[in-house]
Amino acid sequence: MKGRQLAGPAESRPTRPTPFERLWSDQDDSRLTGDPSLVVDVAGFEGPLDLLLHLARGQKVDLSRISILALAEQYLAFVDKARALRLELAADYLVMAAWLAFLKSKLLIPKQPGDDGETGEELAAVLQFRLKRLEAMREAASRLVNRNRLGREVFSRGMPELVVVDRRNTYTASLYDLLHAYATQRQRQAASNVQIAQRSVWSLKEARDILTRMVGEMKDWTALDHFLLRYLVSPTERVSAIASAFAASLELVREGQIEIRQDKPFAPIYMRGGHRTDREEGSA
Amino acid sequence: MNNGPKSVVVPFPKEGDGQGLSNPIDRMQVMETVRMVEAIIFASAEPVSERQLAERLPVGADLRTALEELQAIYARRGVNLVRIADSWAFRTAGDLTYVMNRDAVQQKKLSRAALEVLAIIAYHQPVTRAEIEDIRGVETSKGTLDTLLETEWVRMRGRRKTPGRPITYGTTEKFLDHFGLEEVRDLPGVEELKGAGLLSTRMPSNFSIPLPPSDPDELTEDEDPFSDIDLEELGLLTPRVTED
Amino acid sequence: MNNGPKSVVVPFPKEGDGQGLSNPIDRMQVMETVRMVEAIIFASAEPVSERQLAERLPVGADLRTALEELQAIYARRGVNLVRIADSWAFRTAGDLTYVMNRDAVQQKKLSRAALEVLAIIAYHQPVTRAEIEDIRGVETSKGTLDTLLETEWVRMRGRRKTPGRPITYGTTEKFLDHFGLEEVRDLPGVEELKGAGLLSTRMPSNFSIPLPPSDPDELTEDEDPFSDIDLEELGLLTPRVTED
Repeated sequence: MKGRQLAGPAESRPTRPTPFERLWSDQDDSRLTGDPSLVVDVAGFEGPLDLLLHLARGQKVDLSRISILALAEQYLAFVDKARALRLELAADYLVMAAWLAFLKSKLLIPKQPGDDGETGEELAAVLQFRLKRLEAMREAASRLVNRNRLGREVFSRGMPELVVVDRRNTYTASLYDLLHAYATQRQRQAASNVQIAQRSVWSLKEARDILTRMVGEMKDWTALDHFLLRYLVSPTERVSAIASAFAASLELVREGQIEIRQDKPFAPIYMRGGHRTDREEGSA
Repeated sequence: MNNGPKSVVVPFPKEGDGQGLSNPIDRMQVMETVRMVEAIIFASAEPVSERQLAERLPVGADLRTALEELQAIYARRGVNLVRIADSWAFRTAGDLTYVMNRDAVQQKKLSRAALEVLAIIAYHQPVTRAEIEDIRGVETSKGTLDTLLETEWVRMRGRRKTPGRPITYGTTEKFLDHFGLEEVRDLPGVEELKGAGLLSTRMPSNFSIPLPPSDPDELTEDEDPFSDIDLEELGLLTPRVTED
Repeated sequence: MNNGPKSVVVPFPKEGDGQGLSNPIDRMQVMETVRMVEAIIFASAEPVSERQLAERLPVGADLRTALEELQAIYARRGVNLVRIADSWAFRTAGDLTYVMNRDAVQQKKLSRAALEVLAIIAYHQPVTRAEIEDIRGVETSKGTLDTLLETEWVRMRGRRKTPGRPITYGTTEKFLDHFGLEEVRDLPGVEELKGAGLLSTRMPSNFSIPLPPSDPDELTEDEDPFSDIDLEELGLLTPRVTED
């Protein structure tokens, strides 16, 4: 595949220079220098997993033999540096940071008796699986586009003599045409009172998405908000974030997607994925 | 050009045997040139002149022999290689035009207006013409609705139980069939349209789109079925076949 | 798909000799059906479905045999008969690219993100947007799916029968045609990926768990030992009640 000309997380504005460029060594195309101080251009990445994959390749070993711990630390170091430079990182990157911090803690602390959750190694395997899967899809994409393609290497009849049509369909339109027509006109009519979305608070939906993405990964009790708050929220947004995250978690509980637990009032709230197997309540 | 008599089958020629090329290397080169010429003429949007062909072939390729060979190969086929002035093109064999012309219907694209109205009918059914106009903010021409009825993707369902008893419109089985939907409810909702990038993520919070009925064939409470007189007036009954 | 070896010329097959049809009348009928099928498919730039072909052939014509015959006849030609799902089309041979590329039309380039999403949809179909996002670990930006739907390589297939009934995406016949695939099963490497468990949404139970480092207690070069503050920040000590 050709170079990564597109901006990563905010690809809708590909040309606009992003502040991430300050993390970018102006050396040519290589986004990661040999310098361990980690110089990365986030703008060139398609999200945190892509960034991780790139860092993993830097370890120059097969993905199955990679040090996940080293990878997590590299990533966290990068996030810390970005924060030190007061750069705004997209929420996806911070969610990943929170998760990696959690993973790191699991990898470093020996498993406690009575902790029936996944081991750090199991969580690391999940991450490894996701990296491998993404890499596989990326390779698949490049194999796909490098095939002989119609209109580029292979051609159809240039001078068709007729269109063989279904007698039943004299008219053509695709579902895309239909939906496009609908969305466009409804939007046009609604245009008069479109509001600009404000991002200073976490919406319920945002919180929900983030929680789903994180909790989906872990099966044991975790005080997630602790990690989330550390990486995701500025002090001024804290209250709103806690409120939204809590409301969203209740909603997820109701749908059976997660379970939550609080040992006593004002104690940290623990959550875990709700697709329970035959596992008993954890006895922490 | 020799089209041969109708429906008489003649075995295909054995592809240039005995063209006097005894050397197998020469023979292979000719056949490779034939393949190139075949592909170029096939893909071209208009007849290709010999000069154009020569330009695209490798130096030293024998264009004349290749064309003769190709013409011989296709002489008895369903498609023939024909010469038009100094240019070459493939054409359906003359005796097969009857296979082609049968119901070769002109396929038409729906106009933007028709698409818009169709989409509104799909999402908002049962819906009256006035309601469609209200949603679109423009008047809908009679022709647009007629076109949609002609596609057989849209049908008149009945009459709304309101003053004036306006006709309600809805989609048909053929609509689902054409657009690959199992049911009308499979049409994407607001969040999904946003997710697919079809709808702006910054729509006002009171923006909503209706959930189409689960069974579009059933009349809703505020709809009346058509009466016989309605059917006749709307031309939905073909010249009365006095029944009963 | 069989693109054939580069520039190797093999004599054209002798058109179905020895296909086991000893009766010359049967043989003639087959060859006439072959001509019709050839003419119909050749005339169209778009793939023609088997149903459409059958509708145009005389009653009793053996479409399947004719298609096989025709595919064999064109196997080594400059133009090949290719199958795309349930449809058939003539396409220039893959090894003739170098004479053909002059015809190439400038195509809209897909972004890296769009390509990745396309591959995920192709290999994981039917797949929901949430699943695409899980695989990529990032929200699909507005416009990516939109672009893919617009190319008509991707379509909304239906809804997953799970709570919330999310819309599922899949590829189209146009996708197969564009990338020269007979069917989705022919995607490059799809079997290996499936075997490696890389086409599943969840980590398969047999997925190898990484070996712990040889001496897990030893810090690697790029690691620092933890300080107490680190431990606290990481939530490894019970969270502090007073906030900073």
